[in-house]
Amino acid sequence: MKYALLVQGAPYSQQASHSALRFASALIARGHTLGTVFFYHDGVYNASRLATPPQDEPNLVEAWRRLHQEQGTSLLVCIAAALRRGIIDEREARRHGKEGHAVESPFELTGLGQLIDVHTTHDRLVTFSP
Amino acid sequence: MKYALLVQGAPYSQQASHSALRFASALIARGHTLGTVFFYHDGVYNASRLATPPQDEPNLVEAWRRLHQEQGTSLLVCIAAALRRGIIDEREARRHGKEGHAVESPFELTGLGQLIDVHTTHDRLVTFSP
Amino acid sequence: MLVMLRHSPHGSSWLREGLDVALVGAALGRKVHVLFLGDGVQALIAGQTSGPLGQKGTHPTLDMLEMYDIDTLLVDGESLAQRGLTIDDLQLPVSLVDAASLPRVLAEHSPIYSF
Amino acid sequence: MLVMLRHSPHGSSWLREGLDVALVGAALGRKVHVLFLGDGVQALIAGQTSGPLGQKGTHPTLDMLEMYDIDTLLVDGESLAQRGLTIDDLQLPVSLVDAASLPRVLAEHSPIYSF
Amino acid sequence: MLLHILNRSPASSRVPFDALRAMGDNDRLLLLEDGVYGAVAPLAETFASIRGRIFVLKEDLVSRGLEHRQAETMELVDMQGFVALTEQATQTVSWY
Amino acid sequence: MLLHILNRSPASSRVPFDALRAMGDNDRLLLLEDGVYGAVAPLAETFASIRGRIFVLKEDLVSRGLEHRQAETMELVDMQGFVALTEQATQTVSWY
Repeated sequence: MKYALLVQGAPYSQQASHSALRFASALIARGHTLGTVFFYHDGVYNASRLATPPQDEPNLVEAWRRLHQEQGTSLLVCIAAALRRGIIDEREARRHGKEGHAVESPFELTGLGQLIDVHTTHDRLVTFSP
Repeated sequence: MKYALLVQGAPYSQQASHSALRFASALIARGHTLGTVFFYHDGVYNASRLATPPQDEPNLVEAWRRLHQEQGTSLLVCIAAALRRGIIDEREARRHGKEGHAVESPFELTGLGQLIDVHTTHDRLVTFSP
Repeated sequence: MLVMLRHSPHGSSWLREGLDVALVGAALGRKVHVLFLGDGVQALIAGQTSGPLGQKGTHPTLDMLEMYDIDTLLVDGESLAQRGLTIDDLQLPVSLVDAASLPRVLAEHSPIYSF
Repeated sequence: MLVMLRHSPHGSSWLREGLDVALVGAALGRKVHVLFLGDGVQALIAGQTSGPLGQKGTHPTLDMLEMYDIDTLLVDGESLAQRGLTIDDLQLPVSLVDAASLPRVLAEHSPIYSF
Repeated sequence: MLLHILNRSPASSRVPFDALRAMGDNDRLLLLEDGVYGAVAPLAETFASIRGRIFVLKEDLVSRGLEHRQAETMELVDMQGFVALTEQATQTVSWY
Repeated sequence: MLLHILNRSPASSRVPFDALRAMGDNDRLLLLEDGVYGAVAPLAETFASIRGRIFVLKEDLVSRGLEHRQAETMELVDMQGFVALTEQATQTVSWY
């Protein structure tokens, strides 16, 4: 089956990201596909390339990136939730006259419509929240 | 009296920042001083210069900055809580080989010791949490 | 689709972000029903205002639901009762869901979003 | 100073960040007492492990408290009882606080940090 | 005298009960943010034991549409009243 | 058949009670993260009405020091077991 995950917890504050990453590995191990991870609410903080966790703790941003590389999983970040939280990419930075950016490929800023569409293109959506 | 605030909620997710800012205005209106705001846990997200809220919503980062300009309030951000959450300044960005930064003056990355010291230098500490 | 709203207004952004999912779903042509449950029933209390710093609140968005053809607003009766509320306290006409019907509401909808 | 710990391990970073305040306070020469209350009593359950992704957990930090001369560990008895726990289930020796003493513990400490 | 500050409703959280157990006989409690839902009957009964020592932040009550619905045991304060409560207390304890 | 996913403990939150009320007669419930504290007596009694339909995520139980402490009504599943539950259910509903 083709899965999508909705992640809504900040990465170093709540367990939601950890649970979602473990669930991702397990579903792949069972032969399913992980098509999309959609980040909403404080989940958008998972996309920050500026996150600098201690060396002896899991690097969650890196773990998401690896999912994309190895499985082709789309990493979609709700743009409305992200902008107010300072999770902006180069294009939004330019548009709002900010120097620097927090999001880069393979994370993509996108609209909520993509979350709605998940149900037509995936078999299961599982939500991980704080 | 000299007040300090401890802010622990993410700015666009929880009401803690709003309450703290309103409390700040009220204590100043009553003739007190706001010496320090210390940002911890998800409160560190208040310091992100990349935050881009919609025009018709309160700009919280700007409101904190104004407090510093008008009252000389120190805006201290716990460095350990901030780094893992991607709230880094230019110096930390350089040290960790990252391009771009999320924190700039008047916000200062600092150690937890400053939170402990607040009690010797301020008369009251009030905590606003999610 | 069913959007379950379980958080109160003003205290956090959950309610606003859940409502945004409902609106976008409707804008994309989905048939959207909304279920207010737990603290979410407090979203419907009449007479809400914007926050003291100008925070918009969610009550104006609730008034917009009908424009988006979201006219099935379901409210868990027990959640209301626990909080001393009746449908007369609410800003919009709603359909009460009793204890026996609540599981059926969930069973009859797909997909379900929970905020 | 008193550090109140009211959150459970692993689920969020509250407990870890509260413990960090206790350790830094002690490192700066403050006399630190710790009060476990509510879900915080679950921090003390013996036999915890790191998380499946290698998350460190807080049980190793608890073992370090004594090295920092933090030897007054107070535990709310009612919070334990509500969760089916007794002091025999805990990884460290603690002092039980009964219902009558709980308000006194708060009254006798300054400053109080609540996590 | 301590000022306890609570932002959780007894309808969805057990934290209000922990806060009440930790309060001394002269301590005061302020309800703010989502805590103000506890100011309305029947939830307000949760706080029956601290009658005369319980305060509600008016702005948060108003924005939630609860003005004039609070139980009569609840004393309303505005933000400056909240500051005054922190002046009178030796320190504050936040419950969240 | 729906799979409900709960990460709150009945010791500190009322959300578990809302989840139970919303469950159909064949629905299942998985406890994970801080939800697993509800798998241990006396809190486990909260879930007495759904005996045979309640599952606990083993990794989260173990990391919290609760291995072998869960009530006998609780069925342990590992992460792959969690995935299997989502395969069998038509959809999932998260309670947080």
